[in-house]
Amino acid sequence: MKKNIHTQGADHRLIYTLRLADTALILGQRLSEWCGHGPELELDIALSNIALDQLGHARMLYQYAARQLGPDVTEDDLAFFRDTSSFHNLLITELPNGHWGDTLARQFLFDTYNYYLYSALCKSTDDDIRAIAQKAIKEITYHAQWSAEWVIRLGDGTEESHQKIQKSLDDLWMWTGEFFMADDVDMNMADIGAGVNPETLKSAWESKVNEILSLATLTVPQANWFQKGGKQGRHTEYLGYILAEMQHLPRMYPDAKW
Amino acid sequence: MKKNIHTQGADHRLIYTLRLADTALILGQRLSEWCGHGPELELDIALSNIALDQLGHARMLYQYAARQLGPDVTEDDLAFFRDTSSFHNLLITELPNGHWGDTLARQFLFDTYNYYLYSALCKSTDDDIRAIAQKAIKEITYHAQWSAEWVIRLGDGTEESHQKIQKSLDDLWMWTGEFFMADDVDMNMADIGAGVNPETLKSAWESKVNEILSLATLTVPQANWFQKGGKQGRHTEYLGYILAEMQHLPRMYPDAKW
Amino acid sequence: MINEEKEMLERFQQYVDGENKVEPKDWMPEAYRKTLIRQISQHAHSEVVGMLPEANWITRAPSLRRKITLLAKVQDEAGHGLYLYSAVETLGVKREKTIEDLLSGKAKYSSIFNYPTLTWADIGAIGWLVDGAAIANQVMLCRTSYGPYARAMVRICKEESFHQRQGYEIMMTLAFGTPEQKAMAQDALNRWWWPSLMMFGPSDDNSPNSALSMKWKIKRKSNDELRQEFIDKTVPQAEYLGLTIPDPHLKWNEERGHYDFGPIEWEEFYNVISGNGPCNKQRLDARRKAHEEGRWVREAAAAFARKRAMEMQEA
Amino acid sequence: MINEEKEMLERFQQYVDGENKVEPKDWMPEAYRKTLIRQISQHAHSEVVGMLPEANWITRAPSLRRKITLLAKVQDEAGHGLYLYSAVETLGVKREKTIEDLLSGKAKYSSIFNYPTLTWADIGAIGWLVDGAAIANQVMLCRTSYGPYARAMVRICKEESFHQRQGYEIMMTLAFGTPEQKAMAQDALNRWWWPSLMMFGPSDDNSPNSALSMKWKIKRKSNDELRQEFIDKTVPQAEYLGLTIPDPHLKWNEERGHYDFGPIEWEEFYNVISGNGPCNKQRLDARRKAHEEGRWVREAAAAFARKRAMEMQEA
Repeated sequence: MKKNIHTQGADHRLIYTLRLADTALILGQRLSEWCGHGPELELDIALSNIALDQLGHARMLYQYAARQLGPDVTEDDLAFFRDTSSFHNLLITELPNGHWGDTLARQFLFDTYNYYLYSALCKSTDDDIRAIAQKAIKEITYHAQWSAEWVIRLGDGTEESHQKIQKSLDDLWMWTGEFFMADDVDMNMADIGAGVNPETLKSAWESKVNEILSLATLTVPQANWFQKGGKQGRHTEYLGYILAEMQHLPRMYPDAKW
Repeated sequence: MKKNIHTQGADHRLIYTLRLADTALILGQRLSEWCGHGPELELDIALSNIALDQLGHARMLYQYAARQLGPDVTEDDLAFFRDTSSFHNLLITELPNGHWGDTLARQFLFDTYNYYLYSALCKSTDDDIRAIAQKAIKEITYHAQWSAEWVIRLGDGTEESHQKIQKSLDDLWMWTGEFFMADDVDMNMADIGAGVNPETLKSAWESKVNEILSLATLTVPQANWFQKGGKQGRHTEYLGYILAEMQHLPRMYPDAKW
Repeated sequence: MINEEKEMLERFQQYVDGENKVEPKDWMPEAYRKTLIRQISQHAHSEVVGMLPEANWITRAPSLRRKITLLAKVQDEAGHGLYLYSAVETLGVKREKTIEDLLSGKAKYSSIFNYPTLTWADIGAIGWLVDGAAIANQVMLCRTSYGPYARAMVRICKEESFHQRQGYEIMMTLAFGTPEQKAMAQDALNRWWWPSLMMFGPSDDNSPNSALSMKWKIKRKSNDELRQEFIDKTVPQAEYLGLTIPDPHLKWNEERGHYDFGPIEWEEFYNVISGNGPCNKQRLDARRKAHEEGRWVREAAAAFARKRAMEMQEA
Repeated sequence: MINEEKEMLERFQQYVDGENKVEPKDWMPEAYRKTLIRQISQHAHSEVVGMLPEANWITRAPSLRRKITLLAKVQDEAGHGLYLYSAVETLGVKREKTIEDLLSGKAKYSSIFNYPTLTWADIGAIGWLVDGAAIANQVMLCRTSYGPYARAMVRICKEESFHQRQGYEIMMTLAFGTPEQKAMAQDALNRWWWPSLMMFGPSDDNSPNSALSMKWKIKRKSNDELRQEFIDKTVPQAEYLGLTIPDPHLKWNEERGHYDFGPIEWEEFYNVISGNGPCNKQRLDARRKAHEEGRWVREAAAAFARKRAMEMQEA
């Protein structure tokens, strides 16, 4: 019989791996909600591609996390048998998709961050993280280009699209601070060269976002306060619903193999 | 450790009890989604009242069903440890709430049916069903009055409300046929006087609905084909999501008491 | 100030000092009226916005009994909202206007509802701690000088005590349940403890309006007094549950006859109040959506009532 | 019919009889063009609407591997929709117009997608049975006389076979899994078997358009032939799974060298086609919503493209 996996007090490498994995999974899960409902087939396909990549990254990372936990733990145990407080994804990934502009804006803000993060992780001293990052970086580079292009398209498209995407960016801004907040886990993993101090990613991210928003004729939002907590397991009210939907079937038949 | 309860091949009395119980639960669950989001506080309270009554009826009925299954089964086992195909509620109860008019129209169509059903069940030869029906009928009578009044109010309110509630009724109509479709379970329970042949409720329901819609200046919808299957465990795609949300917590901690 | 008004003010003070209730038609100082409108509105908004974090768990309650109890509780809060909006109306402000002030962001509500409910244990913790803190305040307000407010409070207090017992009972079930349940309870206590203490408002030396409210007997105890009462009552309850209050400075002070406690992070408090809490936007958006999407229903009801009234007149 | 046209018609028939492919710029009879437009559009719509019942389980797939496979599969269907809308465009009808016909209810799509996916086993059953039936049809269409359609089919067939194997593999996992999983698989087979047989369309004696389609080599086998092929191939697969096909009349006929099977309930078929299936409204509403809510995005992309094109021109 399956038991829940809890991460309270887990070691830093595991938490760090799960932060990357959970962020990829929850974003992939959210994006996959769009499948069949996109504004046109090409966009449906493009967004599904990103979702697939994210889910693929999540799998590699969960496999690594499972190896850290021992031979009895599988990638699926980690995805389907943890509660919200043992999930470590960034809060921004669990926000509802909203309209296409909301999804796109989140994607742009996240992809840009993710690009700098994974670029740095390509030099990780942790062999597994480095190998995963090196595999993932090509896809992530493409995501960042695609979502930046679309932000420009919507920003510099019609009056309506300009207003919509600006509002999306404004609404999402307070969730971006978490990208760059370091805690002990981050700092220890950075100290041994396995992880990245997220603070070091901030200025590159800011310049790129400024550059793209300027091309898109959009205004860079301002905020003096950012949301945080996802990495530490303190989430929004949305994550519980995501997990209920995602985990229901394996939890309903805990003895089954799929 | 909890096991799932399956109703395939269960005896007629149990299925019949569960049809009543599941219908009450799923409708109560749907209505409770409105709590905190109603058009004004008075309506929020009124709809929560109906939800509370439905959930109360569900509890009594599950307690009876659990007694039929033996001393190890509880009301909560029945609510939280069955899959969609062992749920026997009417399909109309699992439809999304939609806007207030959709919810109200469903409530009116259902309450009117429920009123005639429970009135008849007050004479059931099954002591438990009779006792439950006699307790519930006062509340159900009030629900039917309240929702009829609101249909009249919206039908004869503004042009906008008239159109909205008419569309709601039109959309819901194909789900009302199931109220009156009898199968072996219904017929056998009717034969022994424990249940009601639902076909016998149809004409009273139709006259009442016609009467109210006429007062509401609304047109009685027409349909030549009705949806069915809920009572037999074949549902809409919505029920799976309802159960995922509703059951996640008890399934996550199957050993816990709450 | 002209003499007449000064005199009325003195008479008002004497009236209040004599423990008499001020009623809607009585003369009252404009500042008294404004303070009450602000305070009762905030209180009403808190009941209504406060429905949201708890309603968040109705569809996911882990048993039928808990589901029904929670739904009934949240429904009670809607009822409290109604009483309180009515109390505001006795002071000359229509409900519609009061609600507009909430939706425009002009009026405030209790900051605690800008925190998310993340697990079922939060429903227990809210009942125990948040309702507990609210009751400490409300018990005092049952003796407030404004009659309609005091009477609403008497009614509300009765229900709130019931809610608080239910919340504590959820905490007991969890704390004495499986290790996972106990951990969930502890986690909820960790997250809700400090925001609950902040519910009493800034310390007395930072609470400029308090003095006047006390003088007019709108309030009868200071923020710090109420906070201390709450802590003194709650610590033994946590001990009984076997849960640890997340304050390393918490310690019984024999001399004072009270618990000492650690410093409150007021920066967070002011940040959340000013709109930066985790759920401020989510809560207001939800209320706005309900209001906007309910407009056609309210309009239809009004139109229907007008039609029927005209028919009555014609008949 | 004037003589010239008659002659061209004969020449067209000879061309087709000679197993030559008709290409977009070739002359073709108007009825040939119309039949193709109708058939390819329906096929395209079926791919797109067919995404919905399967997409319904992406967020609830029981393992990460299954989640990814399912998402990739549904994405492939979007791709098939694209090829097929392009094939329709070669016949002179713009995608926008073709989609409008779907959304207005004028155009049809495969009726099978008006049934709900109720359990995870339905994802297996759809892959196995629905894709299986589709492939039987599509393999034939790889040799259809209209070039762009035939080429699209070759591409699609390859992916569909892959999907079908995935579907059957899900069924194997369930059928050889726990008793609950096996029951789930049987239940899915019970619900999808008859609708799958109906996918081939009415029996030949009730299929008035078939003859002309066969003559023009748009189709190369009759509905009943294809249906029989499908049954003959599928029955042993069900036997291998240990599942029972819900047809008491199903029996191997040594003499015919085929399985005999029971009568199909055509009343249900026509009812579902004409809009009364369990999910017709839900499916069309979903597509309409996506189309409506995506309008501003498509408009923005078009406006942006125009702006950039003008800038290029000016530069």
